[in-house]
Amino acid sequence: MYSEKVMDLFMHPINAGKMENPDGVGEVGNPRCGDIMKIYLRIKDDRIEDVSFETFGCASAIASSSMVTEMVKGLTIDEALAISNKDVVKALGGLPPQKIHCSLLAEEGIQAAIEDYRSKQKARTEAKA
Amino acid sequence: MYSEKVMDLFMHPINAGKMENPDGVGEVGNPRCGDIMKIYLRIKDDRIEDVSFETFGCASAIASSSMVTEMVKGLTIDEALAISNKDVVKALGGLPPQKIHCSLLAEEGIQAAIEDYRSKQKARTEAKA
Amino acid sequence: MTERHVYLDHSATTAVDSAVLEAMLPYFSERYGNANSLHLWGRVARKAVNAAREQVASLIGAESSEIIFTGGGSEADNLAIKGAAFTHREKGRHVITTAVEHHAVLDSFKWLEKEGFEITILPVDETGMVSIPDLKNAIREGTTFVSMMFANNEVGTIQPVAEAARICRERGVLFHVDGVQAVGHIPVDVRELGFDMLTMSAHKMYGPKGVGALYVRKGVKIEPVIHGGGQERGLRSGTENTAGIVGFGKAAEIASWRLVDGSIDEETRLRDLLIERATAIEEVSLTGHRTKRLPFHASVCVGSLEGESMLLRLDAAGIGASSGSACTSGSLEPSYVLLAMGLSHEAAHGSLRLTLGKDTSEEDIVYVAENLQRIVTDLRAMSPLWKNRG
Amino acid sequence: MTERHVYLDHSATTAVDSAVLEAMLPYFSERYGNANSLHLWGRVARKAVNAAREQVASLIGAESSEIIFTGGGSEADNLAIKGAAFTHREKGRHVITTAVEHHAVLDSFKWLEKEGFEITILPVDETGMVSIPDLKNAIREGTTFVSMMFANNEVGTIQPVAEAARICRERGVLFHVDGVQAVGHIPVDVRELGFDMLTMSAHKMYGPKGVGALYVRKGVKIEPVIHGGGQERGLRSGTENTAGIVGFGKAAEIASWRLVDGSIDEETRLRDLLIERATAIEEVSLTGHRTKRLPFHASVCVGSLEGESMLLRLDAAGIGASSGSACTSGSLEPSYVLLAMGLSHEAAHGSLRLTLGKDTSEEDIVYVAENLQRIVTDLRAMSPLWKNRG
Ligand SMILES: Cc1ncc(COP(=O)(O)O)c(C=O)c1O
Ligand SMILES: Cc1ncc(COP(=O)(O)O)c(C=O)c1O
Repeated sequence: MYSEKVMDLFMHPINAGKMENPDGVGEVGNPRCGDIMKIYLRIKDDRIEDVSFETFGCASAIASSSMVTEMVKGLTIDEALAISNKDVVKALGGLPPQKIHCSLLAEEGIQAAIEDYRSKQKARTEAKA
Repeated sequence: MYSEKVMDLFMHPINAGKMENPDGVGEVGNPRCGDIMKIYLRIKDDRIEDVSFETFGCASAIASSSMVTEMVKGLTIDEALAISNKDVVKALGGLPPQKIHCSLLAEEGIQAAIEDYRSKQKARTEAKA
Repeated sequence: MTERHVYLDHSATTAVDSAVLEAMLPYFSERYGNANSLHLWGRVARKAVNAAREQVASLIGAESSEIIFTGGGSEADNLAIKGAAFTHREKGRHVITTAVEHHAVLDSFKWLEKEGFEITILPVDETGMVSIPDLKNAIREGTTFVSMMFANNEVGTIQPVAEAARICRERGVLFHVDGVQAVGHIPVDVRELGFDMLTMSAHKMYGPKGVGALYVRKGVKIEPVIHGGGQERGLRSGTENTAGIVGFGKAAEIASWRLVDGSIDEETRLRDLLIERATAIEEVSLTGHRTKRLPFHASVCVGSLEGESMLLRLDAAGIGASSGSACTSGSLEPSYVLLAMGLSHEAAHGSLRLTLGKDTSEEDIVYVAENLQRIVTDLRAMSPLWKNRG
Repeated sequence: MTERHVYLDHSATTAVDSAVLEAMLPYFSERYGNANSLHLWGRVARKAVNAAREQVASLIGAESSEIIFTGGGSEADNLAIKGAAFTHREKGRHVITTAVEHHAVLDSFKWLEKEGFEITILPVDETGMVSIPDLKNAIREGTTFVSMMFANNEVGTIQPVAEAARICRERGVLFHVDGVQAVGHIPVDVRELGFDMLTMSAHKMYGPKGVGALYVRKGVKIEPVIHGGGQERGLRSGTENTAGIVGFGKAAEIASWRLVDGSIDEETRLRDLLIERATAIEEVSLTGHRTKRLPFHASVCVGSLEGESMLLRLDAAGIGASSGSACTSGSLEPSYVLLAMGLSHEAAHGSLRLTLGKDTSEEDIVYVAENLQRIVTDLRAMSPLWKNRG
């Protein structure tokens, strides 16, 4: 059912766990549907220095989170925003049709975390100003 | 499905075959229904001296014919008329429910043959008279 | 003990091929998972079911997604007929079949009639063949569905299903074929033939009993007869019979080989030998079509005799055969198939069906022919119908 | 390779017992006759089918003439429900079932609704139990039929079927029980319990897949779902699956022994050990009734986790389990059974079912408990729901 890559990342997730004092946090999904993804970002000079995730969800949700965090690590914010769910699916070696929504959550999770970072930045800039 | 006795009489029927110049012949049944029994009687002094049958029909029809002929052999006409289909079924060690009608044909075959004998007798007596 | 045991009732059922049984064996006590389970046990079962679906699809030129496994041929017939009729009942309530279908088809039609459908039952000629003009005339406004068998189980006659399919397609009517007797025995390609649905049964082609399949062409909508967990694309709920399905798959694969390796020609030769020898007996005549018939199928009527008595005498000689006699069914009416072909009741009572299998040998045929000759003579010696002619 | 392979998904399906397989084997390639044939091959098959019918009847205290073999449990449910509802539709068109039935029952009811019946679905309490007063209140003028499961497949809860049967009898309403999970695992006597119909499935009790049975009490009239040749007293047409039926018979015979030889007590002990060990993990709670539950059935909800992820981690450790999580079914809604019991969506997503079998050992249970503890800890370490609590 799952590709080897998905199973590998599910069994041995990279970037799993909470991050202390992140610069941005995004949470997407809904426990009703059985999927929540939380993405933590550490950003320096507009570049993603570190990233981690916490996921409540199925194997593909966990693998998608892990994959997307690995993909955005080291990218600039704009580069990270350009990553789509299709890129995640591709990198995972495919997902079953009914699991595509997991990759969407991954894309949205990164976007939400970046948005959070930006709004915090804005607030900080405004506070400084 | 069939008792040993039925199978035995079906495989090795007693009294099978046409009789030359019988004193009475009865034919019952209907080819539409797949059952015809023809009973031949040789009668002397109101006693059945010899009897044979021809049957178009299933194993139980053949066994019933054979059994009933064996049962009436040597009996007086009145004794033969007293034999019912139940007696035939019993002597055969039972018949499957849907095959009971074969024993009825056997009873009726004997009756028809005796009737034929009697009407011939009557005709002969009347002719003599 | 008899000299030989010769099973000539392959239209009733066949023995499971040893290679088929071997393929099935691991799926009882070792690879026993439920194909719907996520874990290893389940995945192993799912893989096996999918592979079998490929094998069955490949035998009839279908895609594997078009194969719905069922609990037998009868069930597949019920699914096709009731499923199609109910799905399209808003479009129309007139459905058509033929007089010589299997009970699984005819009784499904009778049930539809009870549920408010109008049914037309096409007649057949003396060889058991449906007429294409009759079919053309029967289709009208409100006709949604036609069911016709590929080949008849009692007399072996092969119907003009390709022409029938063409007409149904032209008239926008769904066309279902009961292929239980044909599939695996003669080449069947659903795309070429243009069927919308095709019923198959594993145990008629050296697979296990209790598993069948319905081919449902992509795009054809039918509703299920067995509701539940949604297995088989929602068309046949229930835990998949993995071992049975694997067996069906293997049987289909083996059948594909047999269709091209010359086996059919040899079977046809032996069938013709048997027909020749049997009909050489006085007042024994072939039933069904002489050439448009299943390669393994010989059926005759024996004058002045009743079927059951012949069957049991043959049985005593170690020979397995069947008959359309009323006495074999417990009813008073002999085979409706033979009556529909215009045979008299009397003749129909004397029907005998001898159906060959892949392991039938020429010696078997000779043995059967000799025994048949002897038994017919013996039984006729006490038949009032036979003697009365003389 | 993992240390151990532990299959704890016996509610999904069981391995065919080796004695069952042994009993079945001759009926594939040697005694392969069609049970409807008159000849020796047919008689051998008929005898085997009859003997199996006796064995299955004997397991539930029925007469063998009251057993109808089908192509599985789902089919038997469909037959009972549609067969009874249609037969008695002139008398009334109101039918009753419960919210926690198997899809084979619920979807048959939904179909009846589509066909113009009125359906009532009884709620359950937090243990999954139906209330008898609810049933009493639901029966009214025009109610013909009630269907209730003996024991639930997802949470193992045993329903008050004896009381329900009594009420149905008093009110002149037919009572059908889906006994697929119960029969062979706990004592079931249809006479004592007063059932009119009872569904069974061989593969849930160490028999083969693809064969089930419906007990139909003498005198109860239902119509068939599969029409055709009239096998199984006209209630299930189709060539009998001899090997499968023989296997079911043998499985029933073996189950009868297991019900009295203390196996059930040992199974219950291991089940309780597993429940104890599992619920000792933080925020893991039992689902279903604590005591009125199947002796082999443990089911829990694991807080802050989703079922599929646990299943696949368990699978990687060689453990076969199941879950009512939406992700295991491909839908978005988690188990309707758990929701009907009042669980939140979130909790229902974290459900885990561990069902023991006759060969499950204490070592297996300990292995599973240890792995479960480890996996839950590992997965929670990355669950935002778990961490957010801390
Ligand atoms: C309670 C219940 N009823 C019915 C069924 C259906 O049985 P089968 O899979 O044999 O069709 C099952 C199992 O799948 C079940 O657990
Ligand atoms: C033409 C035809 N259709 C349908 C069936 C029914 O198949 P099954 O016995 O597998 O239910 C049979 C055989 O019994 C058949 O010969």
